[in-house]
Amino acid sequence: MKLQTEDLAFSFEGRRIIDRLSFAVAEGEFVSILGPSGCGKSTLLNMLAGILPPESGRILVDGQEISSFSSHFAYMPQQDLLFPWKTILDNVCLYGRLHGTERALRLRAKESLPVFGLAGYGNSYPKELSGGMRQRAAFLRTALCEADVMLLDEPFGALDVITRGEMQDWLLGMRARLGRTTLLVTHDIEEAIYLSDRILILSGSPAHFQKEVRIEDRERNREWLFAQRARYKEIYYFLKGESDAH
Amino acid sequence: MKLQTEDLAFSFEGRRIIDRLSFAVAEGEFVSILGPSGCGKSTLLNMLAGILPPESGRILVDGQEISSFSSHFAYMPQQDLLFPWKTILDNVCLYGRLHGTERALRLRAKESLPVFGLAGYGNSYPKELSGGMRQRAAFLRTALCEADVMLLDEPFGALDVITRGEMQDWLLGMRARLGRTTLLVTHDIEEAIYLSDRILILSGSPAHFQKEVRIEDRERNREWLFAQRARYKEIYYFLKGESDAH
Amino acid sequence: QDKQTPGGEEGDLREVTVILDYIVNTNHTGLYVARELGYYEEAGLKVNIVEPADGTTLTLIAAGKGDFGVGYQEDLTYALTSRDPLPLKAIATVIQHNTSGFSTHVSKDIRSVADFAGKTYAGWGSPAEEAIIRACMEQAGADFSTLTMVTSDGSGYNALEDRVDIIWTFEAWDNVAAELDGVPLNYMELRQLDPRLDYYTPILFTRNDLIEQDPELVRDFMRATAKGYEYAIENPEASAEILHQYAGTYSLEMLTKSQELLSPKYSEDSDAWGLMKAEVWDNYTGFMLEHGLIDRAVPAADCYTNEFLP
Amino acid sequence: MQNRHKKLANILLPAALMTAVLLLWEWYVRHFGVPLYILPKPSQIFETLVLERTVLFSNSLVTVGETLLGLLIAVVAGMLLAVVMDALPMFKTAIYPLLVVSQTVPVIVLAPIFIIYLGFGLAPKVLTVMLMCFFPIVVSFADGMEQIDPNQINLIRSLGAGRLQEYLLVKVPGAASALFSGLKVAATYSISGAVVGEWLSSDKGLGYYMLRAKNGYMLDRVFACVLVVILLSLAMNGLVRLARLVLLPHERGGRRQAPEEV
Amino acid sequence: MQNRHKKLANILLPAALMTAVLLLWEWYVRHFGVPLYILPKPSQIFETLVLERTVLFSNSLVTVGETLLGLLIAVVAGMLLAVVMDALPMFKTAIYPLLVVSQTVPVIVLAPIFIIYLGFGLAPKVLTVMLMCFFPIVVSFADGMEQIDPNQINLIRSLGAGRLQEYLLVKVPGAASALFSGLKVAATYSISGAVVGEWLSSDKGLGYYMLRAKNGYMLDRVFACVLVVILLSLAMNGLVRLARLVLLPHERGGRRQAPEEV
Ligand SMILES: Nc1ncnc2c1ncn2[C@@H]1O[C@H](COP(=O)(O)OP(=O)(O)OP(=O)(O)O)[C@@H](O)[C@H]1O
Ligand SMILES: Nc1ncnc2c1ncn2[C@@H]1O[C@H](COP(=O)(O)OP(=O)(O)OP(=O)(O)O)[C@@H](O)[C@H]1O
Ligand SMILES: [Mg+2]
Ligand SMILES: [Mg+2]
Repeated sequence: MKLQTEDLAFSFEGRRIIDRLSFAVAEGEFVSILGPSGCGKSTLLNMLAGILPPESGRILVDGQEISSFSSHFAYMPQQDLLFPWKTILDNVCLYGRLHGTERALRLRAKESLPVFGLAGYGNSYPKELSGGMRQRAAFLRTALCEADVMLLDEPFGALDVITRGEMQDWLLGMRARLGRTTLLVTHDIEEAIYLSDRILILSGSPAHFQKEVRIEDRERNREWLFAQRARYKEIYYFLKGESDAH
Repeated sequence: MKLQTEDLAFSFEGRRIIDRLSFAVAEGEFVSILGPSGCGKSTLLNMLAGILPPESGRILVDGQEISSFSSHFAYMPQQDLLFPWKTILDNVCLYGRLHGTERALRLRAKESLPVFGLAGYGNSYPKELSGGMRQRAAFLRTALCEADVMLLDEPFGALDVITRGEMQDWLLGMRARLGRTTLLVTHDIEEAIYLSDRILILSGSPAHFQKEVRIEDRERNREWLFAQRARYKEIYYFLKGESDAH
Repeated sequence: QDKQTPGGEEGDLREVTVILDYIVNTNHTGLYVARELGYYEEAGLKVNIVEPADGTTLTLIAAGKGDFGVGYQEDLTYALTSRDPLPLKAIATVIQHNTSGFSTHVSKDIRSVADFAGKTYAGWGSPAEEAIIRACMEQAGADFSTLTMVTSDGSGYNALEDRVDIIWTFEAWDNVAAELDGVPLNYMELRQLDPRLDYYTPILFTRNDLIEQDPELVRDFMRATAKGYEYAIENPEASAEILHQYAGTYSLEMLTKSQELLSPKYSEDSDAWGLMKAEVWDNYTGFMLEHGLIDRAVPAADCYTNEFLP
Repeated sequence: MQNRHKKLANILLPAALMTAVLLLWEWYVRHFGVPLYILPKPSQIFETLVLERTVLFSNSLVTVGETLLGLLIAVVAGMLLAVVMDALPMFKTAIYPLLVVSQTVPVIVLAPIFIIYLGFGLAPKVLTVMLMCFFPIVVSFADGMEQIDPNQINLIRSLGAGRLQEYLLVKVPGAASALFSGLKVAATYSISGAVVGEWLSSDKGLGYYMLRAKNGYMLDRVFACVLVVILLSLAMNGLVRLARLVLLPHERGGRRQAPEEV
Repeated sequence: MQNRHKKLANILLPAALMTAVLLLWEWYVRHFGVPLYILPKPSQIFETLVLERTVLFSNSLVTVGETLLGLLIAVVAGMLLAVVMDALPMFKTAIYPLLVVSQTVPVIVLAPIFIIYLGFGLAPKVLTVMLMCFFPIVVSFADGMEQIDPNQINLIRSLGAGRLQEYLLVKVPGAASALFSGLKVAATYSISGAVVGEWLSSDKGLGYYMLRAKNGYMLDRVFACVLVVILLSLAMNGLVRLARLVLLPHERGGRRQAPEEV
């Protein structure tokens, strides 16, 4: 297993948010985490990324326990969080800036800009880009980290339906190219079905994984997605049942 | 026709946003307007509500031309826009406050609170309510206007999937009770299908109506909605084609 | 409160306002004595005494915000020679001679103006100050350009030990306070340095239109005031006690000492309290003109009058 | 619990630092034998404060009276001007730079003019307070109204509100929070404003007391008076906070917006 | 186009109002024959300004020098203190109230102490400027850092940044905009700070010139000097705006955040 957690737990101000959370992700697997608002999805990613320390439990990568910041994870937060005072190129090369590899990274970044649909925007400031472009830049920043697990926290949450659909198509295309183990947090059932090998449903209070849906199909596109109604319904009603129970 | 527009046009800073926009809504009809972000949906509703003056063209209600603010319309904006310094009861009775009918309206409002799932919250301040409750309060404020056309601008845009689904279910249930002509602006294809008699697709620049989808079914529920994939696909691809074209 | 309308509840007393030059001190004793002992009331006056905003007394009297002011000859000369002269006239001098001078700390061993070279002087930023010191130093053959002139921080003689070397003091006030405080000072009286510098300080003055329209009021006021100063001359201790009621922040000891020094000086070398001489006005006006402090002379007759003194 | 701890820390920590500063100061003056006319000992200042308490108290009453009156006028006039500025954007563009410029004119130049036109009484001191408080009030209230979500105004218009109702129901209550921020700054400096006014011309009040004490080289009294000024300034600040709690009930217990407000 | 119109209005409207005020003032003085020693005519003030230009210019140089030095020190010290406050919340809690309190102590009380410890030269004036400018700089910068989106800090931490890099890469640049707002206020009042410092003790500079003019009943010169102070204050404000444009290129051409900034 690439990534494993054992009995993770976390509390905010004495309230237990996450409890006895154990799961495992295989090398190269794309796993989505679905769950109602406020259930603790971001908290979980923050613990993995080393931003929040777990209250108890362990996180293992390649079987080795890690604590605090580790270079195994590349984290992409809920908003794009590009720094408005840096150009796109400086933004996407932050990792290099922090780890003394800026020069090499800039070369790679310049090569990658067209792939991410940002050709010619390296010296622009974030405010000059559209929402989708900013999101792709944030994605590039994450992709340029020398890490083997990507943690994506609702990367498309702020986009409108069509742009969102386009970004999903694009990410689907990138999956093969990047080939990296990925953990995606999302609200959107369709998005989870479209992109993942496996969907974990996190809910309850304190939260833990309540359900798992495997999606084996390899050939995917929108047509395929529109055919997944049964899965969609299953998840929708499950979540609704969960939220009615509280 | 209850509501009719003739060749409406509008520009912001010299840029034509809306052009030659003509449509009609029958008494009691529920019409949704779908369109990509920034195409001018809110601008259209603002013209109807008398907030923005049309550059040219006419708006008719019951065959009579209206200009600026008219008491025919009850407008519900994109955010809940409850005033944080007023209690829920004061917020929902704003119309009465402005038209000297506050006392009568308060009685009606108190009766309506439970129907809108707000029993016991009349004297709370908005910040003490959840997002869904705030949205329902904003809805009640709109419903309490003595107007015959409701203008809803993405009323559920800020809510998460499940709460949004619940609000849609609730609004579907209310439709019969209110029986009012309604114009709903939304991003969400599913929502439009779920709630409307007719969907108008606004796009282009300058924007005008490009497509119309009629939905005749009267008996609706989530099961029915999940079966509307063909419609969903049709609209999705249409919008996508439109957005790719620009 | 600046109206001289007769009447009010207190019979037929006419109300007048006096604006001082500075906070209450022994220069003002006669005014307080006259008020306290009822001399003003006898003259049919009700007198309010106001302490001014820094350096605004002349302007306020000219603007009619008060009737009589306490000021300095030099300020009045400035006021009378400015582009738009202030309509004021001196009506008495409080002290016959200039009792101010330069003080230095004994430890600095500055014995004469000639020693001022290379030292620091702290004053109040009047152009005349600079001219006077320049004149004195040039007369003594010292190089004025080596003197640093700054405005005072307000700590008076206390500054003399370290921060500054020379300040301008009033013998009957600052020097008395310093003595009580145990600060030994060297004192150079200004009038000894140059007889032209024996100008009047302080003086009483009033507005020209008051003189024209109500000379009786001025006369009544001056009669009572002169009586107050006469009393102070005769009874230093008793008048210091009266002053103490109004200047409570100062010790009675200090006031008494100051009063004992000042009482004999009020009308030193003069027939009566308050009398002024044209020669004194002309001398100092000449000095100011010579040093470019004013750009025209003003005849003594325009500056003062003795006609209201009893 | 945690909240209460925080509140306690908000009082205890500054108090501790203050005590440390005072102790250091006391030690410095004692150790180097600094004379009174240069810097009094804190212990001496407190002693004087106690000895002079009645005089200081009666002078404080005068100063506080002037302050409250000046502040009240500044609030009323400032709010009115801000509303006019908001309603007439041209006027706002025209007057804003002049308001800023007016703040750079030294009070000392204005003092004689105040006295000439207003006399020696209460008026010039009240005006000094007003001048000091007016600017932050106008600016905070005008900016608060400008930053109101235009959608809220659209909403109330769509409900049929006129111009007056727009102000009464949205702009004024919506900018109240911003107004109170400006008011807090204004109130904190208002006492100093009155003191400066008294310093320039007066026969009572803390400014007058301080001027006399200073001219008598009684620095312990000067500092005791400064202490009173500081305490009164803090009290004015507290008064505004209290008024905010009473007048804006919906903000009570809410999250603090800017965590470290003045 | 529309934008350029707006910019023009931003200059023309205040200028028009200013002209109107000056004309009214001129008329008032002429019509009522207000004497010079109470209120000079604007025309006379401008005349004097031209006549005295060389003297005013050389005194301005002194004042501007003190101002720039004081402002520079205030910026450096203020930013450092703000960073320390941000890094140590306990320290911030402890010192914030003292900073506020320090603002209520009248300068006039502090001036003699400054002179005692710093002499009569440049230092006490620079310190007066610093004292005036320090507070808005510290407060705006500390608040700016406090209001930075914690997610931005989390992001940079997740990329492996340490404490120092957190400040260099996120907090300082993120709070730069807020810092400039405070700096603009500070710069506008900094000239007045230097003038007050000179007024209290000096032998050159605009404050000294003004004091002398006042003692000579030359109110036209006093007001001409006030005019110079105002112009220099506006110039300092402009200087900060310029520095902002140069140092924060990403904010250029963006929407104005608070439409009517000082
Ligand atoms: N800094 C904090 N202090 C206290 N409670 C917090 C804090 N951050 C989050 N919480 C609480 O922890 C819970 C989980 O928050 P989290 O952000 O992980 O939820 P989420 O599943 O990511 O929600 P969303 O889908 O809205 O992003 C929420 O109930 C929230 O109220
Ligand atoms: N106040 C304004 N000034 C200038 N342009 C504006 C203004 N308001 C809106 N616009 C422009 O008008 C166009 C239509 O805006 P509108 O808000 O009506 O779109 P919308 O369809 O409601 O978008 P959304 O789905 O994001 O709410 C947009 O391109 C927008 O940039
Ligand atoms: Mg989250
Ligand atoms: Mg919209």
